[in-house]
Amino acid sequence: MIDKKTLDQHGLTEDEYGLIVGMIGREPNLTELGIFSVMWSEHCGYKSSRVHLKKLPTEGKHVVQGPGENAGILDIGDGQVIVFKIESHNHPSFIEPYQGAATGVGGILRDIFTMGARPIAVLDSLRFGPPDDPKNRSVMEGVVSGIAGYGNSIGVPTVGGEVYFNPCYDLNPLVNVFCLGLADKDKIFYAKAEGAGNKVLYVGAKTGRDGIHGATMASAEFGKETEHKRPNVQVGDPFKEKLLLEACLEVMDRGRIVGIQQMGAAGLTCSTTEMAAKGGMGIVVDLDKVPQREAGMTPYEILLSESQERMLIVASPEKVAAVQEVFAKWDLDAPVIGEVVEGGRARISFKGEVVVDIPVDAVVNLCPAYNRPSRAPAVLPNPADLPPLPLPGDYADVFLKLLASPTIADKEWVFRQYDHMVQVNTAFLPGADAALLRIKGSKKALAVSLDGNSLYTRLDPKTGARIAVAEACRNLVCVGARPVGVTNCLNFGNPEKPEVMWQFEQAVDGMAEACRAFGIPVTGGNVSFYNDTEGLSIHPTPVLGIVGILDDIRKAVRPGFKATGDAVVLLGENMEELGGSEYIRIVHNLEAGAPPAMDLEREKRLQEFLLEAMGAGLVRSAHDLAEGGLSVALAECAFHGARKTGCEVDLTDTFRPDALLFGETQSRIVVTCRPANLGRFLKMAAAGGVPAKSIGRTGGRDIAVRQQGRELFRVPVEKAYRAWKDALPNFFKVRT
Amino acid sequence: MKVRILVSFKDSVLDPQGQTVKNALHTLGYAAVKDVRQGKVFELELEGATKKEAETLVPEIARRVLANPIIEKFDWQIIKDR
Amino acid sequence: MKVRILVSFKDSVLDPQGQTVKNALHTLGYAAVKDVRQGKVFELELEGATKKEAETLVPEIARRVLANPIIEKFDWQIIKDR
Amino acid sequence: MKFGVVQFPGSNCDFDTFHVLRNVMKRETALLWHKDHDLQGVDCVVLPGGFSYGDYLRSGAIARFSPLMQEVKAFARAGGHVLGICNGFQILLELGLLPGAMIRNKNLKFLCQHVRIRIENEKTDFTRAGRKGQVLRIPIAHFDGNYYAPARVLKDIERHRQVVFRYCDAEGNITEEANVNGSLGNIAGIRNREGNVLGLMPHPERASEALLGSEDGRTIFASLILSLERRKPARRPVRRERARHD
Ligand SMILES: Nc1ncnc2c1ncn2[C@@H]1O[C@H](COP(=O)(O)OP(=O)(O)O)[C@@H](O)[C@H]1O
Ligand SMILES: [Mg+2]
Repeated sequence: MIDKKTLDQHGLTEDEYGLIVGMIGREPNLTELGIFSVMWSEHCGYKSSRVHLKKLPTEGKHVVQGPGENAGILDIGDGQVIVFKIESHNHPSFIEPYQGAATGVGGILRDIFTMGARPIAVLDSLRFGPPDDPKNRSVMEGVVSGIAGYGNSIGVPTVGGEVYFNPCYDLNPLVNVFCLGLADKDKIFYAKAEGAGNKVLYVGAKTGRDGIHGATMASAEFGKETEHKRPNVQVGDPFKEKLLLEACLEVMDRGRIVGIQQMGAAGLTCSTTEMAAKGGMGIVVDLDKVPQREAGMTPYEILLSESQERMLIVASPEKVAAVQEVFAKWDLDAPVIGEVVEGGRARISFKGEVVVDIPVDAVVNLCPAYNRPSRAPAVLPNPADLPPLPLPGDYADVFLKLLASPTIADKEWVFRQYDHMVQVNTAFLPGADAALLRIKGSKKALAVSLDGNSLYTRLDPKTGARIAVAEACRNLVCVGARPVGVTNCLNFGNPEKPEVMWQFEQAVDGMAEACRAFGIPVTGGNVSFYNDTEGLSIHPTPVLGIVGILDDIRKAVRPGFKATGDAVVLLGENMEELGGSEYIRIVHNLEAGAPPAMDLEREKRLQEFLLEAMGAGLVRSAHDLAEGGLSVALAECAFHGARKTGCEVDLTDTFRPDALLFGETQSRIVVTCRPANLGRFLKMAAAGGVPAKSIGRTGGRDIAVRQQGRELFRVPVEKAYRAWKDALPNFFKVRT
Repeated sequence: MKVRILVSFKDSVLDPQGQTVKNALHTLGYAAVKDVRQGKVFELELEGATKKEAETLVPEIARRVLANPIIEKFDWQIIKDR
Repeated sequence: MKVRILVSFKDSVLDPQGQTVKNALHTLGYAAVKDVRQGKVFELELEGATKKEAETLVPEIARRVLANPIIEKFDWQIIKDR
Repeated sequence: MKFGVVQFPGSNCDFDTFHVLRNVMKRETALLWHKDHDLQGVDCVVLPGGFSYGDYLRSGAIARFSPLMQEVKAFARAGGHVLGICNGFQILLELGLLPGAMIRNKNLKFLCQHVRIRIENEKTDFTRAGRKGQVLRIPIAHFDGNYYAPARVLKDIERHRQVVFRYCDAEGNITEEANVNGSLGNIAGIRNREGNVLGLMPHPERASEALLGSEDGRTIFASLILSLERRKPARRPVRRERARHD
């Protein structure tokens, strides 16, 4: 009955089918095959990535929960924990940008509140094709308003993120959404179905035919007609999710439930089998009791639907009424659809007949893992790849061009659409090196940063990944926070291509190395493969989400210049590195060379020193150097500062001026100090083994940079500011 | 000429707005209302277009700009001949 | 019975959405479009209501709930008799 | 005095407002559930921001029907103080306790940013802690904050000095550029004629702690405290504003 064609449609190989038959002791029926197909899909089963993800460090003294649950959990003291995770919603966001992005937010929020935490912040990492193409603009408009539409409505602030533009995302935008939640340590909940006889409750939106994945559809009964009825795109309902959020937190707060799981990818199938497997139990479900939006749905459709805003709850029989009472208060039904049983099997019935009877362990835990062949690309980029580059004639011109490059330009056009202040915790609004959130009732604050430069990772995946970790940490340190935990979203092409697999391996290695070096555990993440359209893979794009803690929020440091006359100090060492820079991409039209080097030990010393100096009260402002190098960093310090104070800087390095101004050498930070503190600051740096040089003064209305006394450029802050500020909005001006 | 274009979610697509309006109407005691679907309506004033031209122009505009064919459907009619 | 209720801004109220759609259409070269007004459409499934009952019920619902009389007007019709 | 913050399904500034009134302004504050009929003896009802009922029909359109709002209406007509912030303002408009309506922001985008508003009338129970012409820096966060009223109504509002706040620039000038959402007359907040009901789009609760960048929002809460603690409100009957609905 199950033929090769059906297997293909379900994305299963014959070998995998053989495994399934072996595990259940007979041929599966179509519904059962559907279940295996989604649970053993790359997305849910991590078939190609699992062997590599094992290399990531996951232990640490604050780790309460590492990878394997909906989100990672870290202890932050005072009886509180933080819960955080990042997820991708790339393909749905390309098909329907608004709804794709909106439901991406909805999904990650559920991951967080499922664990008993109140979501307190969202960050989004976005990658689009260049905005001069109207198609890319329309994707971007849709994605941004989708994130806004969902996040704003539900009342979780979107406090930060990043946006990069590159033609490799023309047909494959990336939408990665991170969410951070806060919970009491004694009120954490897990996706576990325990206790035979406990009831299984279904809460939230009704199940419709939406989101049943095209690749997993099969057989004659799914003809054109039904295909038409089954849009792959789900419409999000943030209002319903808000009710779910409040109701779930309330039942959890009152201790009325045993376990809880959101229905995300693979919907009811995933949530029921996973909960049973984690509790070491079996589960029976009666599909007739599942609230349905459409008439005539088959068991296959009900089980595989990815309708949004649904949760599964396990509660003891005595508490069912009390649970239902809370949901009723929030205008939600919570019907009992099944029961936890002994025996480790999922037995699902429909119209009185058992339609699924399979061991949950096989579905959830025994998905095969592959060590797919990997191969380094024939030509590896190296520094010698860079052709001799002519020096630009006018550095001011290049400076302004870089500031207006969409990747570097101000992103207010984006974050102005996000409610970034609701919940009244946002101490640093979007635009600073890291988002900073106070914790009410304590002096502590949480800092979060997302980072990932895919140009670097394309040129050298390992170095690129190490830089991504280092830079996200550096961002946190710049506001005064100590990094404590990592989540990551690995966006790659087709893993069946050996070159892509090689990129993946390298990136994971680099990430693992860097996380070890900084002593920060990875508590979770997400892998998004198959980001290929028309045979072309995106640049490998690992996105790091790192959370940090600041013990005293009054000590937080901002990026902007504080006052006129402060000493501008450059921490770290300038080097002649142009490979992978935004400068050579924009000005010389090249994506080539080797990315900047990353010496993890040096980076660590830098970050330790800065935290120490901040602790001693010596730092007035701090800003990390990234895309666009030193010149752009100085400009940003001026833009964010009080009254747009400028600066006069003189550098002693003797190499190419363009590399000095625009090169992206790592492990550098621009700091300002009061002149009176400068001596102490520099001495402390020397003691910490960190190169530090006083390079100038804040003040004036210009940003001026000299090299050994020769002026490279002098640009009024206001002019630079307009170039940076207006670039993105100009693309979106309504043309009449 | 004036044309009216109605854009609404395809039947199988969740319509949270319509659902919420329905619930509100129930709360207010309008029990007779069994279902509500909410959509958008656009009224376009066309100048110098013949009926025949409108018949190609309007569906094109609806498909390209007004409706999102992935989740929405549309319907249109001429409401003023000239 | 199925009824359709169209809610749109009164003529005196500026309709920023309609304006934006018009501009977008002009940018795309649809010069024939002289004006665009955007509104909302509600389709209500009524059970057990006669035509006569609908004639009081529907305008009441529209006035009380669906439209804001300060800025909006409405219009309705029966689109399916039963 | 005692504040009450109403919770509707979809409210999302309820806890923020509660936090500020209780922990920053240090006044007794109750959360009021929309399905209840009990105002718990509060002296001032605050309708918080958010997306009540998802704002699906129109902002504030469905929340106005909730059981508690019938009590709030009666409370306001009896002279009780009601403050509507953002979505709360929209609800007050829909309810008819304040004149006018909200349409989409002129740029058709959600706007979250700090704005400046000028106190137009410092002789109200909501502004007496401020000065005439004082410029407050307070954030907005809304999609539908473009205030509209028919010409005749607008004239009425102006004549009775019901405009309490207007969007302005840093120097207090009422400019087109400062009018971020396109509101008629740069209107950011209005009161009813009797002066016991105020609605405003900016979020004073987001500007009540130095840590969050501005404390200007406290002026409004402090004014209420000043007004209500000085004299228990005279419960004078209030004429119905622009009666409509029900
Ligand atoms: N890149 C990654 N790094 C670390 N852990 C990961 C990564 N990708 C996935 N994980 C972890 O693997 C587990 C399986 O994820 P799961 O929740 O089943 O899938 P999904 O992310 O689709 O919800 C999760 O705990 C997740 O945090
Ligand atoms: Mg998951």
